[in-house]
Amino acid sequence: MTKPGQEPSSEDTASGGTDVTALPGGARAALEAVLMVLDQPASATDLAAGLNLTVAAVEELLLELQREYDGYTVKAPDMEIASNAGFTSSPRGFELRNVAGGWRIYSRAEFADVVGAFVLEGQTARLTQAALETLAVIAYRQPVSRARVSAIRGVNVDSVVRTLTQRGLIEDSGTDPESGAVLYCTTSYFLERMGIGSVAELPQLSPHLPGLEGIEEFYDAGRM
Amino acid sequence: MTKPGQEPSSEDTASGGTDVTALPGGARAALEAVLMVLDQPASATDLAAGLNLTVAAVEELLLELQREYDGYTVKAPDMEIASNAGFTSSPRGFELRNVAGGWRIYSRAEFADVVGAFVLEGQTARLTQAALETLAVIAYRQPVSRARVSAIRGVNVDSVVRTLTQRGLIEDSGTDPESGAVLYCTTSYFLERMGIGSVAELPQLSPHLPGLEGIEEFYDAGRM
Amino acid sequence: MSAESATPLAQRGQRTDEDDGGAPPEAGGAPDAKKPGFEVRLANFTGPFDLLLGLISKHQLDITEVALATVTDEFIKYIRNLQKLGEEWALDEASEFLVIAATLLDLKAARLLPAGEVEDDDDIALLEARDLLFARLLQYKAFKQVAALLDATLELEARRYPRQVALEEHFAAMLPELVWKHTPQQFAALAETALKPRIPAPTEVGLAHLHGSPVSVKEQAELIGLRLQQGRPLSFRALIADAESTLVVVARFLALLELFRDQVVAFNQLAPLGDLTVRWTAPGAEWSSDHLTEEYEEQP
Repeated sequence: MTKPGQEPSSEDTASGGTDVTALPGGARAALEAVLMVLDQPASATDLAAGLNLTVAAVEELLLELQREYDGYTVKAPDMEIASNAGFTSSPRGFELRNVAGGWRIYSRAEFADVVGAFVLEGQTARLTQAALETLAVIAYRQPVSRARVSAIRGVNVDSVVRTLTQRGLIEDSGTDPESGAVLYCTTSYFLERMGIGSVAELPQLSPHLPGLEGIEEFYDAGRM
Repeated sequence: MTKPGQEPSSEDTASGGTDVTALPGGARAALEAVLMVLDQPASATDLAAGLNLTVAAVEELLLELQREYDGYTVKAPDMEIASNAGFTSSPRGFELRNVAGGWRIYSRAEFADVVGAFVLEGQTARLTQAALETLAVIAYRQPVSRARVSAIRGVNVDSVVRTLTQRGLIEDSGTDPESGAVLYCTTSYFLERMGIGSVAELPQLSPHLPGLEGIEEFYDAGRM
Repeated sequence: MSAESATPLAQRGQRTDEDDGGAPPEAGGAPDAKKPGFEVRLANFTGPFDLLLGLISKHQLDITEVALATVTDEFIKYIRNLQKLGEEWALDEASEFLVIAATLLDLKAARLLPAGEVEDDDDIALLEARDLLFARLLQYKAFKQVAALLDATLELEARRYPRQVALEEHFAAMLPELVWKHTPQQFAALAETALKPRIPAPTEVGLAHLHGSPVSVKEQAELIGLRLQQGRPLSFRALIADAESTLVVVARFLALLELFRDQVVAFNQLAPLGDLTVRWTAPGAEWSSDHLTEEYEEQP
C-alpha cells in the first residue's frame, strides 16, 4: 500500500467525488476501513488525502478511535446516548498506534501469548548482545561508520552490521565525504519495532554517562 | 500467518495455560486480538483451540462481534447499560465475515471505493529493481525462505516479498521442516509471464554461483 | 540482558568451537567468520570492554584506577587462556585486547611505583592513556546500558502484532496489469547479478577518526623493516623518535604488531615500563609488506 501523494482537494482519483461522511458510520468508519488494509504505518496526511478529508479532521478521528479502542468514553455523533451517560466500554483486543511517523492497528500486548500461537511468522529472533550494542551505538551516533562503532565497542563489528542490515534495522545512508567510509542509520522499521515515532524519543544517553558530560566533544574532537 | 493445527484439548502450545477470560476485555477482546492479525480465515474450531475456549463459546462470541461491528446492539458483560438500553451504534469500518468456513476481518464493503482508491494510489504496473532481483533469487533458489533471500540480497526483503505475493508472482509453498520458516516458490502466473512451461526451462546460470549452502541463516525463527 | 551475560565468567573461557552451532548470528554469520579463532569465542562476551566491566563488577568495584589495577592480572590471564585455546587470533580483534592489556599493565605498574609527580613526557603519555581508557570504558558502559534498554523495549513491543493481512482479493484484482518485458535470458542475467556474491565492503580498522590521514601502516612497516634490517636491535623509543605525530606512532605500533604476527621481529623488554627493544629475526629481506594493503587501506 503506498501513500497517495495528492492533495485532499484533487479530484482525479476514484475517491475524488466520494463524500465519506455520507456513508454509514461516516468518516470515522471510512478511516477505520482504510486502516484495515494498511501493511505499514500511514501518516495522517496520507490518510487525509485518501479520504478527502482535512488533516486536522483525520487527526481528530484518529485520536478518537485510539481512545475508543483503549476503552475510554465513546464519542461520535450518533453515540451521544452512550457518551452522555459517561459510558466507558472495556478495551478492544486491538489498538491504534502512532509509530514511525504513521498510524497502524496492532493487537493488544496483553494478548501476545494467544495471538502468538496463531501468528507463526512475525516471531522475531532475539538480537544477540553484540547486535544490541552495535544497534545502540548506531542509533545514538547516526549516521556513523563501522570504524567508529568498532572504536566504541572495542571490537570489529562488520558481521554484526551485516546482520542488522539484513534484518532491516539499519541501512546504508551514504558515505562520509572525508573518509569515504559507509555511514549507517537506523530504519523506520527500527522505529516500528521500538514503538516510537523518531530516534529523538530514544532514552537519553547522558544519564548513563555520569560525570562525563563532555565526553561527546572529547570524542568528536577527533581523539577517538 | 497460519492456523494452529492443534486440537482444543492439546496443551503443548504457548497459550496452553492462558485463561483469556481473566485478561482485560476478556475472551471477547482476546478473540478480537487474534482476528485483527489473522491473515487467513480461521475456523471456529481453530480459534477455540488457540484461545482455550469451547467451540460453542467462540461461535457465540464471533456472532456477537459480527453483530457489534455491523452496528447492532452491543452485548458484553460490562456493557449491559448500553445493551439494556437497546442502544444501537453505527457500523464500524470493518466487518467480520465467515467465508468458506473461516472467519476473518475485512474492510467494510461500503467503503470499497475509498479503500480501493487508497490502495491503488501510487501503485505501478512495473516491478522495482529490488523486486525483480528478489524474484530472480526466488525463481532460481526455490523453495526458499525470506531469511535466505535477505541473506543473499543483504537487505530486508519482507515488503518486496509481500508485493511479489500480492502480484501473484510467488506463493507460500509450505514451511521449512527445520526452521519453520515459510518457503516461497514462483507461481504458474510467473511461468505464464515468462512464457515458459516450467522453472526447469529457465536458462542455466553459471555453475560457480553460490547455492544456498554457503548462505548462513541469520534468523532463528525465520522472519525478523 | 541475554542469557549469555549471565554465564559465569569462569565458564566463558572454556567455551570453544563447539559454540559454532548455537553461536549468535554474527559469530557464525558470514562465511569468513568460519575461521576458527578469536571471534567465535568472543561470542561469549562482546569485547575487551565487556570483559573488563565483567571483571570489575565481579569484584564489586567501581570503575576507578584501583579497579583497573586490581583486575589487570585477571584480564591478562584471560587473554592468555584464550591464546592457549586458540589457533590464531584475528589481528583486528586481538589488537584491541592487546592495546588495553598494555595500558592496564602500565597503569598497574605506575601504581606500584612511589607516588611521584609528573616528570616527563612518558608520564604525561601514561596519564593520557589512562584517561582515554577510562573515557572509553565509561562510554562503552553507557552504550551497554542503553543496549539493555533497547532489548527490553524490543521485547515488550514484540508482544504487539501489527495487522498485516493480504490485500483483499477484489482490491488485488484492481491492481494495474503488470508490465513484463523480460525474456528468460534477461531474467537469468538479472539472477546472475543478484546471486553473485557481493564483494564485501572493505574491512575497516578503527582509524576513521583519524580523518583520512595520509599515514599508512604499510609504509610504516616498510620503513621499520628497512631500519631493523640494518641488523642492530632498536628500541621502540628510537623507532618513533622521528615520528612527526601521534598518528605515526600509532601506525608504527600497528606495523610492529603486523611484523610480529609475520614472525619477522622479536620483542624484548627487561623491566615493566622499560624500553621495548625490537629485533629483526627474519633471514635477509624476505618479508614483504604487500599483504598489509588489504587489511589497513581504508580508502574505497
